[in-house]
Amino acid sequence: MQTTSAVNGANYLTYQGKYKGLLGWIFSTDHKRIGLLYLYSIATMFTTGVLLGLAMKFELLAPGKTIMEAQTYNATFTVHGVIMIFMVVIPGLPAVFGNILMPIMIGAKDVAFPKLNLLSWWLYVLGVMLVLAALLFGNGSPDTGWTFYAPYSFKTGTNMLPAIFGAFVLGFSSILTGLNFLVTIHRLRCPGMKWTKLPLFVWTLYGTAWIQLLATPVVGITLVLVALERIFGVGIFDPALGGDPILYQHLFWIYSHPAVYIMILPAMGAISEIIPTFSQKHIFGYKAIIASTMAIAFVGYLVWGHHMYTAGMSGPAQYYFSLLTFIVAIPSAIKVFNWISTMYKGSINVQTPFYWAISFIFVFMIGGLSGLVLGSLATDVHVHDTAFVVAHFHYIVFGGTGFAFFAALHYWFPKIFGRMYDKAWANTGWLVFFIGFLALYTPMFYLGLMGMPRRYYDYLEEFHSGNILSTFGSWVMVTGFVIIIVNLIRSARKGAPAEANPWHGKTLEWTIPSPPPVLNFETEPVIGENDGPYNYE
Amino acid sequence: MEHAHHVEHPDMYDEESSKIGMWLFIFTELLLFGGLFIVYSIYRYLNPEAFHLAGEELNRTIGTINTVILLISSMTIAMSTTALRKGHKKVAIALVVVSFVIGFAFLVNKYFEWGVKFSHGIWPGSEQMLAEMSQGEILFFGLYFVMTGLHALHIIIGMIIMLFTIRGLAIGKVTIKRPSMLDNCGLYWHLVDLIWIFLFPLFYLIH
Amino acid sequence: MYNEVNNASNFVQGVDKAFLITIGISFLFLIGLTVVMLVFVYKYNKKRHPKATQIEGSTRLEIIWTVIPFLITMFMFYYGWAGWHPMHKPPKDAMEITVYGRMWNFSFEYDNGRRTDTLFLPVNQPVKLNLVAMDVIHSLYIPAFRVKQDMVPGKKDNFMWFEPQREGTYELFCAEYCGLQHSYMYTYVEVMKDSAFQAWITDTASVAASVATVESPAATGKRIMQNIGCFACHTLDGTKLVGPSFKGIWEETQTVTTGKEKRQVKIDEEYIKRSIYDPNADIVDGFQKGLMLSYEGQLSDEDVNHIIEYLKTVK
Amino acid sequence: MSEEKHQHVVPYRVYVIILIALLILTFSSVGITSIELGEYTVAAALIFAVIKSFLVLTYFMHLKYDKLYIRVMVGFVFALFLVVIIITFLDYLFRT
Ligand code: HEA
Ligand code: HEA
Ligand code: HEC
Ligand code: CUA
Ligand SMILES: [Cu+2]
Repeated sequence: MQTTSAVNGANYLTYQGKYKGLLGWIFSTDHKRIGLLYLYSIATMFTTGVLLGLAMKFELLAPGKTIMEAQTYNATFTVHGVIMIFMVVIPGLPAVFGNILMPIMIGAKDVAFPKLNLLSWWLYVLGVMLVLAALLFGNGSPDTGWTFYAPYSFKTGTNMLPAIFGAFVLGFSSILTGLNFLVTIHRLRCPGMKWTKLPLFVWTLYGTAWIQLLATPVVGITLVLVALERIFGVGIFDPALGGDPILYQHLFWIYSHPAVYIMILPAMGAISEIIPTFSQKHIFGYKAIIASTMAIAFVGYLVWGHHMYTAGMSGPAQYYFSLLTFIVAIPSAIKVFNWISTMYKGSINVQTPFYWAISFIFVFMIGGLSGLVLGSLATDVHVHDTAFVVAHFHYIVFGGTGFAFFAALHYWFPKIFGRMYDKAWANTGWLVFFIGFLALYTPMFYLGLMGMPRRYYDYLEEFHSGNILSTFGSWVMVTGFVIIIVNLIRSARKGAPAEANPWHGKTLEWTIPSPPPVLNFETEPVIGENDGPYNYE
Repeated sequence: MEHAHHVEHPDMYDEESSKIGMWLFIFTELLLFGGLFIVYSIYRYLNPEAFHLAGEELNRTIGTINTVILLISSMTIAMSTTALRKGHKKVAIALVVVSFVIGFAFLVNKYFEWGVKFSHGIWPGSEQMLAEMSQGEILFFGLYFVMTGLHALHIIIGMIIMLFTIRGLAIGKVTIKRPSMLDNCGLYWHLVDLIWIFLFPLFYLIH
Repeated sequence: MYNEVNNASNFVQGVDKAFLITIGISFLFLIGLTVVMLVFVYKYNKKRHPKATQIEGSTRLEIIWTVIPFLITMFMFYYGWAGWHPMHKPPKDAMEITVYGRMWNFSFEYDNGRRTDTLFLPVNQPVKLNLVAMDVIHSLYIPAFRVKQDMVPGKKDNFMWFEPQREGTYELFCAEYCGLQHSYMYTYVEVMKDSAFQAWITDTASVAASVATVESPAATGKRIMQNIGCFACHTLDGTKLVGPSFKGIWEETQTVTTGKEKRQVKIDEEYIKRSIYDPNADIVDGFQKGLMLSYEGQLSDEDVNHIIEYLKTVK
Repeated sequence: MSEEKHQHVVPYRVYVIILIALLILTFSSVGITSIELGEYTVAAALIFAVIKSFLVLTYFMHLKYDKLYIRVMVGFVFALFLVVIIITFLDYLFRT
């Protein structure tokens, strides 16, 4: 079968514990198996979200009714947003690649609390079920947008409570993952693995974990308040009882802005691994990248108000938030400069993960720079709540986190599954996907500047041409997606066996067999003075 | 399950890991309440008069009694960690039991306090509140019920953890060599205390 | 940007300048960095450059590329601020109009009590819109003027101002998601010569009177309902939207919840009147409380009588 | 790791002293807020609460005997929370 390793004569994929078959997976506390469980469940949710996205684009193909009613459309973007944000990109890279690789990268046998790790996954599944229950039972799926803004979220007659509790449980799952990673990184580094020798992916997970831990509870309590409002009418956000809907927005964004950095930091970490490996060169500015990671994590906590420029905040709050929004963009810029400098005088081996990485940099720049347009006070007043914002966040959430996810998947695939994928198909898939992506979201920038509001089921004739192009792009992109996924699924089962270190990487996961043995290392690794995650010769 | 995992994974017990794990969890709890404290302080700032008036309706004596007993229970549970380290297992168990009982007394007090409010027709969304109170007062009582309610929920969780700890101590799972469960139970209980230290003045004292 | 019109209001220039600067600099960076990246990928390809030169970093470069972007972003911040700042200082002599936003239409009330659902404005006259949200958050957005402000229920001092500087018709959207018909919550701004505006605003009485005498009460009822937006929630053909359909409503028996108890009522004049002035008193089975708001003060008794006449005819 | 374990056995006496201090602080805060201090009532009550929580954190929760990095983390979390409150107020203080 698979390439075997010394421990128990089995790798983690084929290992037989107390439970057999499926149970051996869903009750496994092995971090690698949990990572794969996350991969499969996230991929399922992701596919659901993509189908909803396609349905929306279909509806927007022409003004007036195309395939669905207004109510269905409103429910569709809400569910699409909730799935993509809470179930796909927030857990995304940390729960999948963080789980599978972080312990290996720091030379540990597992995470600090393996059972808690399994519990996180179970909670994730429970959260998903609750949200899905909101769709299938009761009086219709939630129709508030993923932001659940008060007071609409307690006026609507749709089935909000399960969705709110689902989001709460998902948040709890995310907190526990963060907690586990923090303790693991603090306590389980192998001898010689000093903080300054940690791979950058681990550093970004560390920063991310702090945000998960400190921001998520705020949205948790906010959602609880909305639920209580719906059940008892406590009046906390209800203007009729003296509550202030803007305070709801503050609390919501206190979490949800940092959450966007939960999404992007691990993505940046993965890119920071891939670029040095394929350039066969030491990462440029290791310490600067660490500093910028921590700066993003910290400053990112203090800029939430840029989502509320038109909500009616006081003047000083607006200047403050705009100023800090610009400042938080700088660490991202530093990262981009360092990545590009890493390529300088490298010896670049252009492979699929590297294609994904450079296209990541490109779309991330577009997404990030459009973020500057939104961060600026005057311009945001015009484009707030228009298709421009939708373009911004698809570019950066999907273009950023999504592309990095694919980059990471193609990078670590041989390690995780012990098999290699078909590179020609992988590259073709990437190209089609990339073209589709540009065609899908670029027109939205234009539509937003023209003034087309977001969350619009129907639109005026003047916005028609942009929408046609965008819908067309969505079809191209899905073609690319299918090529990629089919190729990966086939290769996971039938691909040629992979070497231990196909890309000549320097981090610890490349020193062990592919797929890794159950306890990762036969003997605990020791890092010497001159070793390092990027010490290429 | 237990056994299989020891094969799959060697014993990973580490006192310091458990401790920081607990602290990290406490941080999230602090921020959970933190969200409510933000709401409270904003609404207090916006409705000073109403909060003043509404605050007078709460019974200071019950509040003070609850503060005192909660502080005492905090001490007893802290002492039990010392007892365990000195090897006095029985004393340690007894001290946790005392803390548990005090926690229960706190809940009983709370029950009567809320009961009085209910009998006056004050509960979230009650018609009397809507009819007679100003918006600020409604907010005050809304927050009062949510915050003390959530705190009471934490007391209950803390007491459940105590039950497990007592069991652990009794059957020898929690020992001088593996004291983390008791320590963490203590940390959690102190967190509950810490939150009350702020809730008490905010609701009962500031008029 | 919204390029057909570049001077529709006094804010357009400030905002567009900020756009130009931010987007311009962004394009420079985007193109510059992409080109550099592609050049590196080509030039240092394994085939052309088999051995990498190890460079670990450069403090000087790090400082440079921290400081320069910092300065650039502060520059962008300044223009964003400069374009935005005047939006919050309405001039004293601004004409005040109250805007009501409700699910799902806007209505505009002028000094003299005149109400419309299209915003009529005289050119070159600053206006201050006082924003009142009746149910949930809406947002008043006029792309051509580059203005947008959320209408938050219960918020004091919720306003926006601008000075239209060009005659014409412009779109006005609701930009904050507000439920089912959010995408249909739009109307137009009609900017006209001062003289035309004066004629229009003083003309109220005559227009209303002439319509009233010509139309039958039922037709008047229908017109009132269209204007004030009942059909956003109620249909005439029996389909259920947010509220119950009006089809065959007259003298039908309806199950409603009053307070806590359920009861049967026959729909008569009094019931309809109560449904309009105090909609949350009786909640029709299967519908949500709190969605329909009272029209007390917005519809006179006479208006309601017209509406009732009309509803009698909806079979 | 096992050497670090049994270091600080806090004597019972310390806990008793802290409890007494906490009780005194509690009664003083009750006392002081019953006097009419107007504006300062809030400040006074909060100062007492801060001192009390400081005692609980340092002694009951053993921070005094813990490693520096744990103390730094705790301090950081409280500071962060404070900053968040201040920023939120930045909006409300200047609302007209
Ligand atoms: C992965 C998620 C992610 C990330 C990383 C970001 C990153 C940024 N975002 Fe984005 N954002 C979202 C996800 C994300 N955002 C989402 C989901 C929403 C919508 C929520 C909703 O309403 O539903 C949103 C909305 C949003 C708004 C509110 C818009 C509105 O509703 O009106 C704003 C406003 O300031 C903003 C700004 C920014 C900025 C300045 C950054 C910066 O961090 C970007 C930094 C990056 C760069 C700047 C590019 C790289 C640098 C260079 C190429 C060098 C040159 C740079 C300089 C000279 C500075 N975002
Ligand atoms: C990760 C986040 C994410 C992703 C990937 C997507 C993907 C898509 N989104 Fe959207 N979207 C949101 C997050 C996301 N979205 C959010 C938060 C909102 C706001 C909701 C709200 O307003 O409340 C929104 C809103 C939104 C709207 C606006 C609704 C409105 O305002 O009226 C539209 C309109 O067409 C849209 C379309 C699409 C389409 C066509 C796709 C896709 O179908 C495109 C096709 C994608 C692919 C073909 C595959 C990509 C693959 C990967 C990224 C990684 C794969 C990983 C694994 C397999 C494990 N989305
Ligand atoms: C925002 C949505 C909304 C708007 C706008 C609205 N209604 Fe309603 N209406 C409802 C809902 C929901 C109900 C059912 C709940 C209830 O009885 O209050 C209802 C109930 C009614 C009923 C009782 C119907 C029955 O079958 O018993 C009447 C009559 C009515 N509305 C008239 C009007 C008139 C006239 C207008 C315009 C002036 C109007 N409504 C505008 C939502 C709306
Ligand atoms: Cu009103 Cu959207
Ligand atoms: Cu943000």
